[in-house]
Amino acid sequence: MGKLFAVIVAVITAVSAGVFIARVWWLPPDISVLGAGIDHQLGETMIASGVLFVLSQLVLAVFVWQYADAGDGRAVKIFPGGATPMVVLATVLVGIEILVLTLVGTRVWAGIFLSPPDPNALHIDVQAEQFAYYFRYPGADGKFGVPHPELIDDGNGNFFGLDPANDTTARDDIVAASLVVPVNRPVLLTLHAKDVGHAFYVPELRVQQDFVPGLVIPLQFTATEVVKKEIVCTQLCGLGHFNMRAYLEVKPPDQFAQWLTEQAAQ
Amino acid sequence: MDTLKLSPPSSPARTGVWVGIATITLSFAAYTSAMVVRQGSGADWQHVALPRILYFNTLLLLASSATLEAGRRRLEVDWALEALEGRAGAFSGPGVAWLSATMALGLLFIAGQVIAWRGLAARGLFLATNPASDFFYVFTALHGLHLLGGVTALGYVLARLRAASAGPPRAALGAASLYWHFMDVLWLYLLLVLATRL
Amino acid sequence: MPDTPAPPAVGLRETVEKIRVLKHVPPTGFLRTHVFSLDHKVIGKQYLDLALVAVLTGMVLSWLMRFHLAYPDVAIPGLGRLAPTRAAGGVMTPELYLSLMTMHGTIMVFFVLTTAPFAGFGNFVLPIQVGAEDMAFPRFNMMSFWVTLVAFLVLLAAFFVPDGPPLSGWTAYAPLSAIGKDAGPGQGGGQTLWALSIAIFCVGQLLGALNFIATTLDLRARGMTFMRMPYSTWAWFITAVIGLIAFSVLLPACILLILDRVAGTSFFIPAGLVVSDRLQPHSGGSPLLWQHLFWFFGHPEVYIAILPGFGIISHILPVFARKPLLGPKVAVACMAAIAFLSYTVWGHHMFLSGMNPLSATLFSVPTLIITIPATIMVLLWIGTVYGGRLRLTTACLFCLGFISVFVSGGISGFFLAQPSIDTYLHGTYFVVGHFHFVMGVAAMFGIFAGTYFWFPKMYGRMMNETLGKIHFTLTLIGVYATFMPMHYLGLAGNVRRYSAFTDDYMKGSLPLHRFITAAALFTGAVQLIFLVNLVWSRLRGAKAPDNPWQATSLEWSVPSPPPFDNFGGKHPVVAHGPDEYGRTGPEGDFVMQAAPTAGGTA
Amino acid sequence: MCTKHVASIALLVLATSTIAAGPAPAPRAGGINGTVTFTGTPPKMLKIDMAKEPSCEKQHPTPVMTESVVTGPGSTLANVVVYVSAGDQPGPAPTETVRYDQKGCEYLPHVAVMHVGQPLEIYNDDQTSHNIHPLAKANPEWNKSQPAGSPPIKASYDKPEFIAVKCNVHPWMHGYFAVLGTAHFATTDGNGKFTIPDLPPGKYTLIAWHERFGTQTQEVTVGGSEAKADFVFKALPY
Repeated sequence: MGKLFAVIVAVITAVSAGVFIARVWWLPPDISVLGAGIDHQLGETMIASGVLFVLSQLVLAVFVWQYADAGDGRAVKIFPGGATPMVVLATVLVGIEILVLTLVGTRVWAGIFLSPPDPNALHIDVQAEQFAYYFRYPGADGKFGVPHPELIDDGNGNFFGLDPANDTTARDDIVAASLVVPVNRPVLLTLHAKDVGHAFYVPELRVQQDFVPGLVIPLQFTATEVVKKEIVCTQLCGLGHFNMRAYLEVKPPDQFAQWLTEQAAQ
Repeated sequence: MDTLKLSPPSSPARTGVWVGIATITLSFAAYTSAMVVRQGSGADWQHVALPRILYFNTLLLLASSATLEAGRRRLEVDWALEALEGRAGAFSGPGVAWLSATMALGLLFIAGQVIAWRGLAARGLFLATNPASDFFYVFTALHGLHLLGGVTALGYVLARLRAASAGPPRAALGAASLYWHFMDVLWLYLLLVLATRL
Repeated sequence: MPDTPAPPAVGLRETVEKIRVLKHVPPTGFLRTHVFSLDHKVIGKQYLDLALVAVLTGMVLSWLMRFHLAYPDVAIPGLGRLAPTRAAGGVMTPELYLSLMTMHGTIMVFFVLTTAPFAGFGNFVLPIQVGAEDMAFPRFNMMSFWVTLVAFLVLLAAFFVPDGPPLSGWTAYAPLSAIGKDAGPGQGGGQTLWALSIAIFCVGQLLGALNFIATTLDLRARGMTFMRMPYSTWAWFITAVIGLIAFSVLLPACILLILDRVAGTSFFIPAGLVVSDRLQPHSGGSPLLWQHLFWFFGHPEVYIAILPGFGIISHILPVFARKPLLGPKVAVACMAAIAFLSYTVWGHHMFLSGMNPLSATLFSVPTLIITIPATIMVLLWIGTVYGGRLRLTTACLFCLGFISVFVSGGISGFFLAQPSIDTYLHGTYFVVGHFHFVMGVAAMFGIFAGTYFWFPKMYGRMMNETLGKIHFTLTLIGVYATFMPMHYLGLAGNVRRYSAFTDDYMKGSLPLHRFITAAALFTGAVQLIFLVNLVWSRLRGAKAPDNPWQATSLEWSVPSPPPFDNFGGKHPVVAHGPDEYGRTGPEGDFVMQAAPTAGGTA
Repeated sequence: MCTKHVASIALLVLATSTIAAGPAPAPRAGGINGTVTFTGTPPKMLKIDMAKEPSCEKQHPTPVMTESVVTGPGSTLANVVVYVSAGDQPGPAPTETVRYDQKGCEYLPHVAVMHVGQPLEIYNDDQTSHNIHPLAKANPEWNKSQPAGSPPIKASYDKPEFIAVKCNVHPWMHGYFAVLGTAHFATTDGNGKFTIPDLPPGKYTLIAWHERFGTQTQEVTVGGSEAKADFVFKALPY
């Protein structure tokens, strides 16, 4: 039984690790400026924890194989040095790993969430609702109209509750169902939810951020490739959660400008 | 180690009450932090003037602790005498009276709290009227419930006194009074919070 | 805590005990003996039976979910009749899927992973292990179980309200959980019942924790110093402390949630929300307040589920390795450290909740640090295996399996503990795989180990070892096949809590989801072997001796099953540590804790 | 008598269910017909952006517009429900089922008119999952999702009410159930024309309801021949 256990654990370990190493399933290609840092961080962690995983599983397997009772009544052996080497090993090994990961990781994290908004970033206002996203561009005047929840009227396309009758800044706001951005230009999103909690997740951008009702949460990214990718919700928001998505369209600057004017036309 | 000093403290009843006190403290800490967060999160906080009667109720509660202590002292003496004269405990004497008085004061306090609620309601302040009144009702109601638990405990002690079977209910009385005094302290804390934050 | 002899006061102690013995006469009549029993052993079994019912329910729910994920358009026979409005024609609607998911999570976390390892085994074993006749407060103990049962029934009632069970997940994030029926089907009566059930559950567990703590502190037999307590008792004691804090905070949270739902208050609901075209009559509440209160409970809850496992493994492994646990003091210290740290890390569930990014780092560091004591525990177990004479009984195998899956689950925590990686993995199946391994499977392995180990003591009969070993082998393979691939999905950005993968970039995950479903159904089917073994052994199993495993702790020095007052009116005196193995004693290579001969202590 | 009602209603239901711009049924003796128009500037209808749901988007070569105010030539107003609010004899509920379709992430018809207690069947003709959420107040409210290919949802309402219908999965989808206590009703077509046929002579109160502009009331006397009733709504741009 001991040998069987050892073999099973060894096989499981080999297969599990193998799939990771072979990258059968892996992150989609990164299309953002900050993605590289995250991927690097993830790779480092993968190696460090992968080694720990394989080692501990194999050691366990070997010990069980070796020390399964043969009924020979041999005397038991205490691990050389007792618990001390274990404590030292764990503390030093894991401690160093933690230190490294935290130092590196914090820099990456800061890059995403702590860096001040880029002055020439394109500001887009994002509203999440059951079960769709709507994106608002300030229009010619560069100003967003003030949203009034009581004026929200999906049936008439007034998703943000704008008041064009009285609020001149609202009249030229452009509202789209897709997030269209120019390539290689920093984008600043301000996320706010209309009803319940939602999230903004684009795996290729390596960004994910919750919408929290009552808060306006800034989020920055810079897309580096002309692509069309999916934006999906990762915060349980109700029956349509699985179907809550929008598309991210990264366009060359000129095509973006053209798109914007087309939108403004209507 | 001194055995006598250890006897009541190491009784499970007393430990249990201490653990209970920890629990109640923690949950009220949670409510308090919720209150602080809630005050910061919305601009809709409206000050609520506390009903005067709360202060009178506070006096009642403090008095009840005094009567309880008086009763406990008295009973300890009685039990000591009984032990000396080797007779079974009789369910009588001022000790019992003090305890009954304590229960009465506790119930009076709760009645007073109810009057305070009606006062607020008369001012149009209900549970959901504004966050401040939310917390007023939540705090007072929960404290009242816990105090009823204390009343029940004292009732249990009195019952044990009447039965007088398995010896004097020392541990039970000790635990009950510890809990009762904690209810006092908790109320003073809540009153402070309500008076300053609301 | 200081290593002081617990029962100092002899004279008074005797009287106290006399009183307890007087009060502690066995009940007569079926009801008092088997139903409304004050006996911790009966209550422990009741908890375990409740957990068994709950785990079967939760497992069936997960099968339905998994099947739907693999074949979203295929009708499930009979489902149409069970849920005519939510599964017309047998094909599950998204809301039904989410409801099943919510109920699966709630049932498993609260009514299985909290009841079985802590309230179940703890109730049965702890008082005997410390040498007490019963828990400190038998009435509270009985209440604890019945209150928990009521909570379970209230939760199940959500299945039968017209609107159906809630769909906001076991974390019930506000405002989705606080708004009411506008938020979707199941968010009406069902969600209220959920909140009510959890509130009641908290009360039950607080009563339990109270008992565990008081019993451990006050009712230890003479000579049962803290360092002579078995690791399982240590773990249950520490778990009780965690539980006391955690449930004292969850209870208020649930009460406030109920008030928001039924009384129109605004604790968790901010102003200006428009749900289903309706402007909500709330203002000023804070959804993050719920998240903070919930996770302040929620993360320690993970350790409420797993720490008893730690204790059970640390207790059982030496028995079958026939040698003491490596570093007893270290093990206890680690468990205490984990308990403490578990209260400093709740924010790591909220890295993406719009909390201050700086505090994310502050929550990340303790989360990573908590892996140090966890790693030490693992190394101690592996080091205990080293040089042992491993008797590979089923209980022992599940201990070894526990180590393996705990390592697998724990290591994926490295990724999620770092905000910068969590920002990619947060809402994906990586998380699902992680917590199923570490708090689902690992905790279950602890429960299995405990069951195979203590069953003889509980029912006086042995379980079938052959069936047990088959059960273990297939289960080990099954759980890895089920939960390891979820990590691959997560890396590929596959999002959790979806009832179907319609999105283009997720369609590719379907084959792997089918594999996982097959593995899950297989693993579930394997548990039938366990059920058969359980029932058969209970009725027909070989009669169990008092100490079938040649173990040392007190529960093995009393008959199987133990008498009502555990020690037959005697009061054991403890002279030895919990794992005196690998040395020559009167009955073999071990010395019982209660063995009269004074000897060295562990 | 009753059968005639039934026939005419069936016809109307058919007409409404396809927003028929075609000719309304030939006016019979004792019917009321008329035209609904508006004064002022109606709000500009916006293009609906269905980018979220490609399977629906590709069904519409020309972009779909919002339908809260649908106007016809000569500032006529479509989707106005005109019904007899007083003066007629209450009849039994028709047994024909009213069909309500979700097609290309649109509601067809935009306004479904039904008699109290009349059976209603809601179909999902799309490749995606919808949820139907009629925001009823007087009647019991429900909210069910309907995955692609699942059977029609059956329903009916017991109290007269104008019920807004929405799909949370596709927020732009908005329609109405007009539940009436009378069998005498009509919906204006693309040219703002309506015909309520087959009314016994008498004095009637007629109400015209529009989802955006509210209601208009007028008294009509039906003699032996065709009675006329025109309504004029006041339109505001915002």
